[in-house]
Parts: sequence; C-alpha cells; structure tokens
Amino acid sequence: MSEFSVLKTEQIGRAAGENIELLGQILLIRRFEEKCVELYSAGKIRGFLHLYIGEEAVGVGTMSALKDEDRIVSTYREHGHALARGIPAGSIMAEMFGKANGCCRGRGGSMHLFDRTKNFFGGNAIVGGGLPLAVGLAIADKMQNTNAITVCFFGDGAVAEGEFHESLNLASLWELPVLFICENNLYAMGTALDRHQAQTDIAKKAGSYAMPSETVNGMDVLGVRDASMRAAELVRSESKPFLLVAETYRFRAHSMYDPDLYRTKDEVEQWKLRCPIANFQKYLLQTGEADAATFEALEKKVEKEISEAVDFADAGEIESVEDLCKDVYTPFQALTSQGE
Amino acid sequence: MSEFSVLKTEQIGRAAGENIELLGQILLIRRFEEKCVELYSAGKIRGFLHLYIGEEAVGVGTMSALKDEDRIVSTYREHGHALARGIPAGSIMAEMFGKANGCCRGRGGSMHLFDRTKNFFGGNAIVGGGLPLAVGLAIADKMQNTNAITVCFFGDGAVAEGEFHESLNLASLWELPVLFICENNLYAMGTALDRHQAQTDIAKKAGSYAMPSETVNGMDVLGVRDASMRAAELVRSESKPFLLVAETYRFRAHSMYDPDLYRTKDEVEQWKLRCPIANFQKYLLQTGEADAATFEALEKKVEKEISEAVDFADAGEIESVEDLCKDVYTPFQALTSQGE
Amino acid sequence: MTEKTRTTYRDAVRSALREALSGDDRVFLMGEDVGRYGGAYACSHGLLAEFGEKRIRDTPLSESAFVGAGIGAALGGMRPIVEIMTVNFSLLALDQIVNNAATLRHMSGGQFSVPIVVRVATGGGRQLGAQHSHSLENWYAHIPGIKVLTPGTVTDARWMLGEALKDPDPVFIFEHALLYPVEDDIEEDRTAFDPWKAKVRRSGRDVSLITYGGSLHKCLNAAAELSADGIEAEVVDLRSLRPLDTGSILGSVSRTHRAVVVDEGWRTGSIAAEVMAQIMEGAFDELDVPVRRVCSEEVPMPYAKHLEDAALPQPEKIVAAVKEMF
Amino acid sequence: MTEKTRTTYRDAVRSALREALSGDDRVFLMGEDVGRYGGAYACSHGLLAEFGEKRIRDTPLSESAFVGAGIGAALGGMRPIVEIMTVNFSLLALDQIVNNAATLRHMSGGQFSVPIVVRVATGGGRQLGAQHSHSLENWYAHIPGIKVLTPGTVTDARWMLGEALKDPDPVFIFEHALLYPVEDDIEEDRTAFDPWKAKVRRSGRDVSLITYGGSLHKCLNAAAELSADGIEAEVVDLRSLRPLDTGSILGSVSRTHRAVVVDEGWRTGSIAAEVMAQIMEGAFDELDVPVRRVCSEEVPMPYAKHLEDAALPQPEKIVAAVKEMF
Ligand SMILES: Cc1ncc(C[n+]2csc(CCOP(=O)(O)OP(=O)(O)O)c2C)c(N)n1
Ligand SMILES: Cc1ncc(C[n+]2csc(CCOP(=O)(O)OP(=O)(O)O)c2C)c(N)n1
Ligand SMILES: [Mg+2]
Ligand SMILES: [Mg+2]
Repeated sequence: MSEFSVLKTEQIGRAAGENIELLGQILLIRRFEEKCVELYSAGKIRGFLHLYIGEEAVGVGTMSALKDEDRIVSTYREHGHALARGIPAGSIMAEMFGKANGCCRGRGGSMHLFDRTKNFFGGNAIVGGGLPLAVGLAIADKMQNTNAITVCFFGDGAVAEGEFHESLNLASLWELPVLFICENNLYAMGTALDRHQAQTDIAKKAGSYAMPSETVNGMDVLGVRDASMRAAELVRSESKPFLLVAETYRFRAHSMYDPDLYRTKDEVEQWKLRCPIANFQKYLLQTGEADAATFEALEKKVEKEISEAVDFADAGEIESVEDLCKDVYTPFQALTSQGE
Repeated sequence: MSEFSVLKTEQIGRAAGENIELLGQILLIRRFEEKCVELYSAGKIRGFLHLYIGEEAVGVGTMSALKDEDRIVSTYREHGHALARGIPAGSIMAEMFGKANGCCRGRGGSMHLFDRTKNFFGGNAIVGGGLPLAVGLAIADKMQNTNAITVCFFGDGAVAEGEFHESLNLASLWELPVLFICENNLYAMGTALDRHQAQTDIAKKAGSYAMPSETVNGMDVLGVRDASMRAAELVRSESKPFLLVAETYRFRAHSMYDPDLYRTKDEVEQWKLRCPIANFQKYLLQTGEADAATFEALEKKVEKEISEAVDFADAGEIESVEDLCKDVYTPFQALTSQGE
Repeated sequence: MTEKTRTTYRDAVRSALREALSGDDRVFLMGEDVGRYGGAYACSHGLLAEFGEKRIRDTPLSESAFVGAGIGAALGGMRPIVEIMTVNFSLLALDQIVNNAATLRHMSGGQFSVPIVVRVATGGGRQLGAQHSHSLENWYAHIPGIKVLTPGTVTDARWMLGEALKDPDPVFIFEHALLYPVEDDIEEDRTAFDPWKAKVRRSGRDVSLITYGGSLHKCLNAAAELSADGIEAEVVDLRSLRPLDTGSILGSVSRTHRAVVVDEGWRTGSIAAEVMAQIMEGAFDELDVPVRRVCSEEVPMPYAKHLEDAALPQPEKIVAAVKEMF
Repeated sequence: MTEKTRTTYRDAVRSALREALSGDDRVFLMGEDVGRYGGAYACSHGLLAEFGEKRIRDTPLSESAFVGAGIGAALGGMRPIVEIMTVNFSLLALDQIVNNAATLRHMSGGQFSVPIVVRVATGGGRQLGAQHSHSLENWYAHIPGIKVLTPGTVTDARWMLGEALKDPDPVFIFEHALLYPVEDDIEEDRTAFDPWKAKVRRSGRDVSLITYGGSLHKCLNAAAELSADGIEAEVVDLRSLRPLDTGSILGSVSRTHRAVVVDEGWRTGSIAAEVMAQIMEGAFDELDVPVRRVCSEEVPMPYAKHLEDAALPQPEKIVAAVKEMF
C-alpha cells in the first residue's frame, strides 16, 4: 500500500452467492479468451489480440463495485472488462469475427469494443489515449450533476506517457469523479517496469497530483472488489479522483505476435501459482461457499455461453461494402439520443 | 525545501569581486530589457517579447555555477539566460532587430536565441518543448563521456505538460546529467499556480521519478548560485538528474500583449519589495563589498554596453531575400563541424 | 431582409461564444487562459464574469489532456467549445484529435458521436517565428471524421460557431490571428447561412482566385489591382476545407477557365494541391492554362519582417501569378 | 558489377541497422521495445546482444520525450536512429518533429543541424482498425526541414538507412508494415545508389502509375494485369516524398501522357494530390486525359476484412482507373 493511501483494507459485506458470481465471471473471461486463441489460429479472428488471461480478477473485482450509470474507459486489452461489464459474449465474439451483429458492427475489432447501453466507452489502442476521455466524461457528469463516476483502466506502460500526467493533474485540480485503475502487470510489451519507470511504486505518483491512491493485490478478486468499492465510494461521495494500482501479471504473451523472449519461464510459472481462479476456488472451498460440483456447474454454464457466442458470431452477416463510409459522420437527426 | 531534497543549503566560498560581477549581470539584464520595451514601442523589435524583469537572479545565479562545456536549453523568456551565459548584448539586440548580425541572423527573434559558441541551444517557444532536447543532449554527453551537464530552464506552466513528466522519467531512468530548473514565477500567462497545478509544491513532483530536488528563493542570487553549484556538482559527479525549483516573480506582464488583468497591483508591489537588485545591493553594502560608487560605475558600464548593443544592431545589414530558404537544409559539407 | 452591424472579427467571435453559452447549458468553453486572462486574443474577454468558472474553464498547459477531455465531455452529453490557443500547440493534441475525435463514431459502429467544437488561431504574419506561425489546415482537412471551417469574414466569425455547435461531429474552426482586429459589417440574416458552402466574394470572368481564411483579403486586394489592369478575377472563399465544396470550385473554374489557388500553407502538400487535384479531376477540359498556386515558401517562418513577408503569399505574388496566365 | 543476395525486407532493415551501428560509434538505436523484445516487427532482433544496452535503448512509452531526446542527442554530436513503433504513435511526437527537428537549423541561423534518422512503420492492411492503420506520409512530406524516404523494395530497405544517416538533416523512413516479410534480391551495387531519385520499376508507354512504399507492389500487379490486356503501364516509385523528384514524375508523364497516382493515404489532402498538382504545373500540355488517383477511402480504417479491403487501394481499382482513361 502506498504512503499516500487514505483508505483501510477491510472486508466489505457481500450477499450470498455473490462470490460464486464473481468466480463465474472470471471463468467466463478465461475460457472466452482460450477460445479466442483457437479461433485466432483458425483465422476467424484477426488483427491484434491481447489476452487478459491471468489478470481477470482486476476487471471482475472492479466492475462488481460499480453502478450501471458509471462509465468505463478501457484499453486494447479489454475483453475481460467488456465481459465483466456485461457486454454479451456473443456480441463481442461477433465483433472479433468482423460481423454486423458485433457490438461495433465489425468496425472496431478486438481492440475497440464499445457498448453504449453499458456505458462502455471503448477499447482504445493508443496507450494512454483513454485517460483524457475519462477526465472529460467526468466533467460531463459533474456539470450535469449526475451521481456517476468514470472508471479508467490503463497499464503500467501508460504511466510513462504524458497523458497520464496531464490527466491526473486535471482530474485532481478540477475535483472530478474519476477512478483511475492502473493494471500493473509489470511489463509494457517486452519492457519490464523497472526498465520504463524511474519510480516503480506507481501509487506514489499520485502524490504529484495531491491525489489519494492505493495498491492492491490484483490476483485477489475480493481484495480488488473491496478496494474498488472503497475507492468508488470516495470518488462518488467527494467528487474527487483516486488512483488504484492493481498488481497483476499476464500469463500469456503481449499479443499473438509476441515471441515472449523478455521474461523467464520461471517467472511466468511463479505467477501462475497465484492464478486468480485456482486461489479463489481454494478460498471458496475453505469458506464452504462452494464445492467441486459448484465449479463443474460453472464450467458447464460458461462453456455453453461461449459456444452460443461462437454460434451467434458465426451466424452473423457482414456489413455491406456499400456502407463502407457510413458512420464516419453522424446523420444529423441521430444526435438527440446521446447523453440527453 | 522539498521533502525529497538531499542537499543542504550552505554558503559556498566565492572569490573577491565575484559578487559585483553577479550584480553587474543582473543589472545588464534589467537595463537591457527596459531598453527593449522602449525599442518595442518604437517598432524596432517586433513579434512576442517576454521580459525576465524580476527573475534575473535565477538565470544569473545558475549560469555562474556552470562550466563552458555545459549546455543550456532555454525558453522564450530567455534574454536573461542568454546574457548571463555571455552571448553579447549586441548580437541579441541585432537578432531582435531582425538583422543578419544577430545571433541567428534575424531568423529567430526574441524567442529563439541560439549561440553555438556558448553551447546555448535556444530559445524554445513551445512550452515544455525544450525538456526532451535537454534529455537528448545529456544522452550525447553521457555516451561520449564528456564531463558536461545540460541545464534546462522551464516555467511552472510547463510542469503541467506531458513533456515534463516524460522527460524527467527518462532522465532519471537512464541516469542522465540534466539539471532541470523550474522558474516558478507563480503564473502561466494569466493562470496562477494553484489554478493549474493540483500539487503546488513542484519540487515534490521529483519523487515520481525518484529524483532529488530542492526549492530555492529565486530572488536571491547567492542562494540560487549556491543551490545551482551543489546541484550541478551532484549532477556532474553522479551523472544523475536534479530538479531545482526557483521561486520567483515577473514584475512585468507576460508579454507586450498582456493587459495583466489576472493579478492585483498589490501582489506585484509586494514582490517588487524583493527585487533581486535592490536587495543584493543592500547585502553588498552590508558586507562592505560595495558602496554607492560601485553601483554607479556598474550602471555606467551597463549603459555603455547597451548603447553599443543598440548601435551594433542598428548598423547591421539584413539578410538578402534571395537567401530566404537558406538554412532549411544543411549543405552537406557543413556537418563535420558539429559536435565532433 | 438583411440588417447589418459593424464590429470586429474578435467581437464577432465573442458574440458567437456568448450566444452559444446563453442558449444551451451544455455548452462550455475550455482552454488556456480563456478565463482570467480573457483569451490570448481577447475573444473570451468578459465571459468568465458573465458565465462563471464552471463554464469558462482555464486549463493547465496540457493540450492533449484538455482536448481529450473535451472529446470525453462531448461523449458524456456536453457541447464543449475547446480553444487551442494556436495551431502550433495543437500538435500536442493531435493524437486525441485523430485517434479519438475522428474515429470514435466509426469504431463504435455509430454508437457515439463527438459533438465538440475546437477553435484554433492560425497563421503567420506577426513576426512570431518558426514555432508560432504554422498554417496546417491541410493536415486537418485530411482527416475523415472531422470537419474544418475557416471563417475569413466577420460575418462568418459571427455565425459559423453556432452552426458548428449544431453539428453532431467534431468541427474545427481555424481563425487567422491577423483577422481578429478586422472590422466589417455582420450580415444579420441567418436564415440562408450555410457554412459548408463556398462563397463567391467577388465575381469576375477572367480568372478564379480560390482561397480561404487569412488569404481572402489578400486575394480581394489582388483582384482590385488586377481589375485596374483589365483582368476581372472571381474570388472564391472556400470557407469549409472539409468537406470541400467541390461543386463551387468547379463551377467557378468553368466560368473563368483559369484559376490560382492561394493558401498560406507550405506549398508542397498544401490544401492548394488538393484543390488543384479536384480541378484536374473535375474541370480539366475547362482549363485554358494550368492552375497555379501561391502558397508559403518552403521554410520555417523567419522572424525578420522582410523575410517573413517574402515567405508568405502576398497580393503582388497573386497578381504576378495571374498575369503569367495571360 | 551487381551482385545479388536474397533476403526479406525485415532482414534488410536489420542488416542496415547492424552496418550503421558497426560503422560509427555515434550511431545508436532507441525506441519502444527495440531491445529485449527485438522490435515490434523484429527488425532489431539480436542487436541488443550484439551492441549492448547503451546503443540499443528500450524506451518507456513516451513518444514525445524519446523523439525529442533523439533530436537533442543529434544536436549533441550523436547520430541517433529513433524507431517510432508505428506512425499512429508518431502523432504524440509531432510537436518535437515539427517545432524542433524541422526548425532548429533555420531558427538558429544555420548554427545547428539535427542529424537524426527516424524509422516509422506505416500503413494498413492487417485488420488493425482505425487507430493502427494510418498512412500520414503527406503530413510529413509537408514539412520543410525534414526529408521523407519510403523504401518499397528490399534493396531500398537495405541501403536507404545508410544514406539517411549520411544526411545532416532529419530523415524519416516510412516502412510499410506489410513489406517486412517480403523476400527479394538485394542489389549489392551501392555506387550508384541514390535514395532521393524516383525509379522506374517497370517501363511502359501507355500510362504512368506513380506510387511509393506499400502500394508499389499493388501497382506492379496492376501493371501485369493491364499488360495482359494490351496496356503497358510504367510504374514510377517515388521513393523520396520530400524532396519529391518532380523531374522524374514529369518525365514519365511526358512519355505516357496518362497518369494514375496510387497512394494509401486518405484521398483528400493526400500526397497523390501534390503529385497531381505538380503534373498540372509542369506537364499540363503533355496530358491526354486528366490524371486520376487511387487512394484510401475517406473512412477511419474498419476492422472487418472485407471493409478494410474495400477501403484500401487495390490492384483491381488501379486497373479500373487506368481502363477508364482509354
Ligand atoms: C502511444 C502508443 N505507443 C505504443 C503502442 C504500442 N503498444 C501497444 S501495447 C504496448 C505496451 C503497453 O503496456 P501497458 O500499458 O503496461 O499495458 P499492457 O499491455 O501491459 O496491458 C505498446 C508499447 C501503442 N499502442 N500506443
Ligand atoms: C505548448 C504551448 N502551449 C501554449 C503556449 C502559449 N503560452 C506561451 S507562454 C505560456 C505560459 C507559460 O507559463 P510558464 O511555463 O510558467 O512560463 P513563464 O511564461 O511564466 O515564464 C503559454 C500558455 C505555448 N507557447 N506552448
Ligand atoms: Mg503492462
Ligand atoms: Mg510561470
């Protein structure tokens, strides 16, 4: 925990069944992405594909702490965020298939998932590019006196970008309700944290913006959830930003193109011992909230959901080439439906 | 002083006459710029003109701590830096007259003073634009094993730019010999420090880059000089960057266009009581290093230097219009003289 | 009926801002020194007192963040007007502009629009040197997803902002800094006002001078001079650089059969080249002689007055270019 | 005598880097993931082991700072090669490029040169969507003070870097990402190698296809197809976009009297427009029909394959454009 943090890490009460729900979401993300790898090899998914495998507890824990009206700004490694936020697996899969029934009609792909009904503002493939957007969404909420907060995900690599600095300063200066969540998986592509940051304690950087911060174990979904709840509550009630740093690890390569030469197999194996599924399952067995049958049932449910998603994607039509330049500009009448 | 600072503020020994020399430089800058205002009104100087009046102790104190081989990266408010570094007043004045005998042949103007012989790398009119350059100059020195350091000036406003963040991180990460000097005059144009920075203690921001820092009274030339000497020594001997924040104030408007509506007359008057000339003179009288005659002699000397500078500028030719596109690209043979 | 009110371009911009802020709670103005300072060019002078700190927001020097924040605020239901003090500093915000403002609607399959208006002072001519004199309009005109307006008259300065705010997509308004003190009548009839159409500012049968923004007045001056020599130039003010009003360009060329494009951008890769390409594509057979262009010379803007004058398009150069065509 | 060695474009870039690093201590390579990762496109794979951390520098994600640092290092006597992973991220560094790299020599009255080389992967065609498929070559070609090379062949990938390093001014090398795996012979004869001249890649008397970089091969394919239909196309590879080799462009058009410019940039405001403008200015009377262009459609690049294919220039579109001219 950072020296700037103002919150205490205490368990926050949960309703029965909630933990199983969380496990189900983690499992869904894991299996969904494992399927993606298959489908990538089969040529059904193309472009860049960045897997969240190993990091699922961060997205799931965070999303479980949010309200429907809250807004999400994500990165190119966002399948997990999208699924945990409730974007249907089929809609995501179809997007990656480039189909018109995808959440962005096949125009976005894996790196650009959007869903207006979920207040999910993408999917940004420019590292650090989402942070200013999040600041702006929070300006909108503050000026409109909504009670919503904006949650902005980004990686450790993004911390080096000027946008991190400018956005955190602006959010703090104007007391905007943004929960910044740094998913510190220790690498920016092949560059390890201590090879891209002079100060590797990221939470400490919040001090430069007089912003509170906290570091949380990103492999522990309950820990993330609790920390997110406290942080979200603070952001919402005081209308001030917060920086939450989740320490995590990607078990897979950066993308499907990455030969993964910059870290040792051993390091990866060590982190796998902290798998957010296995350890959470162990915990649930210990507390008696679940048994082997629970897990099996969950796996079945997830398997079914994914296979339906693939079917949905397979069955989708593609957009007509005549419509290529549609959606570059807005038909004038369409606007009144936005944000009003 | 910032909590991150590692140095102690102790007086460093000075040779006889040095203080008078420092006063002379401050006076030269003050009178030079007062002359510039006159010449601006007369239409001899055009474009943007940013005065350093009130802040002279920072530039003079810093420059007095440097060696000839050190490199300077400055801003658009750089007459003081240029003069204190030893660029002849005539060469600067001619530049502002747009003459071919100006230090940049009339192509740069007030905001872009360069002098290769003084290792003076400009004059940059993009706020924050010089910081990455300074990092690069320091890379060059480090790779070439010179003993030089790079000193980079910038304002409090520049601290909000992404370049500040990216450059300080890079300099610290790669242990580069850069002395970053923030001239905190409490305003970025019309925006007061606490209206552009969530964290107004700028020195504190060095912690985000595991960089040492110190805050110094920028109205006190000896204090600046001592702090710069210690900082430069550290940067040079350890090959690591340092952030020095000088607290100062501009007595004049931001530029000749600024109606100066954003601060009170009273605030300006309060700061004028801390005038780096008057107070330094008082100190020199107290220590017995100078008397009224010394000051009068200095004023005379400065007056002569400036009037010669104006004559020099007046007498200069203008570049031929045929040469308009000269110096966009380098004649190939010219390169061997650079940095080799 | 058209009523007229005499005012400066600067005051016209301010009136437009005031009207926008009064008429819609979702509108706010954000940028460096738009508040206490009153705007680097005084366009927003007095607005802070009138509308308060929430709606007239002084930003830190953080072009990428505050332009991006404008985009985010637009996504969130507001109608931000972001002022980038000058186009020179907009380079720091280009990622947000190209990769977010221009793409979000398309990438999201049409789910989100970005109704932001960005005002940018542009151009040279004030001896501000190489880093403060850019005319990068063609960079912006190159980007699908945004629109680009270049008010060259006081009337356009007065009414274009309102039209831009009605537009659901990102609109950039480039205001040439030399125009701010220009005084003229505002045509008060808005019913027919269409910012997206080029306008013939002066009719003529012999040659078309095609231009926009800060070069408009140079063209009008050149046309007056040419007229004295018996050459009647038609001056076409493009007004919108994206979309370009190709029809009006071709129409004028079809009338005059000669054209000179006048543009303060550097010659190579300028918007003038695009206009020439469109004439090539659409009115080749109408041309008596090849189209010419008068642009800025290929040099970072020098400070010295005589060099800057030589670097920029000037009426004499326009006149000379026209005369060489006859 | 010309010796030939078969290799990939990627390996050619790597050989060029290795040669540059071996031959001059002042040369170093800096960029995101050029070291441990081996380069996003594996161009620098193995170089870290060979040259060490000081000369193969992995940077943080800080495009503005590390490009600016490259400029500073060049000022300081080094010969940096900066890799910007893709042109899409170069937007974050444009201020340093436009306001420092391109201007320092001029602003300083010729006192300082900036001998930096910046390598940038560019282009679309890999289903990477709207933020990862830009072709902004014309933005760069618009800037006085820098130069722009676009190696379209393995031989150019092999030798252009060395020539760029000899140049005392900032040189940008745009490498189309689809070219990296392309295999071909390297012409080993460097004595006549001149990167600043356009090259006729195929001779033909009927029409000129004028292009560069990633579109070169599309043009060659189109030319082959046209030849089967009895139309002989001359394919001109521009190679350098700034300076443009106007003489070679006009020369080809004077031989064929018809031209199609093929460019992956968005149509409006593209480098294709500049080429058309130069033909208008210099070879108007040589033209039998107006010059055409095949560019990218005016849309942020869509992800779906069929849409991306439709957005990009393709051999069929080139063939169709040519046939419409006859
Ligand atoms: C501005 C920018 N620079 C470079 C890239 C290429 N790139 C994509 S992801 C990545 C690493 C980002 O690391 P991090 O922020 O830690 O996120 P992670 O991938 O680890 O989740 C890089 C360099 C990019 N997309 N955007
Ligand atoms: C990137 C950029 N944005 C905006 C400006 C316009 N501008 C020039 S100076 C200035 C204020 C800078 O304040 P500070 O850094 O504190 O320096 P000071 O002028 O106080 O010395 C501004 C906003 C600029 N030159 N560059
Ligand atoms: Mg990471
Ligand atoms: Mg200041």
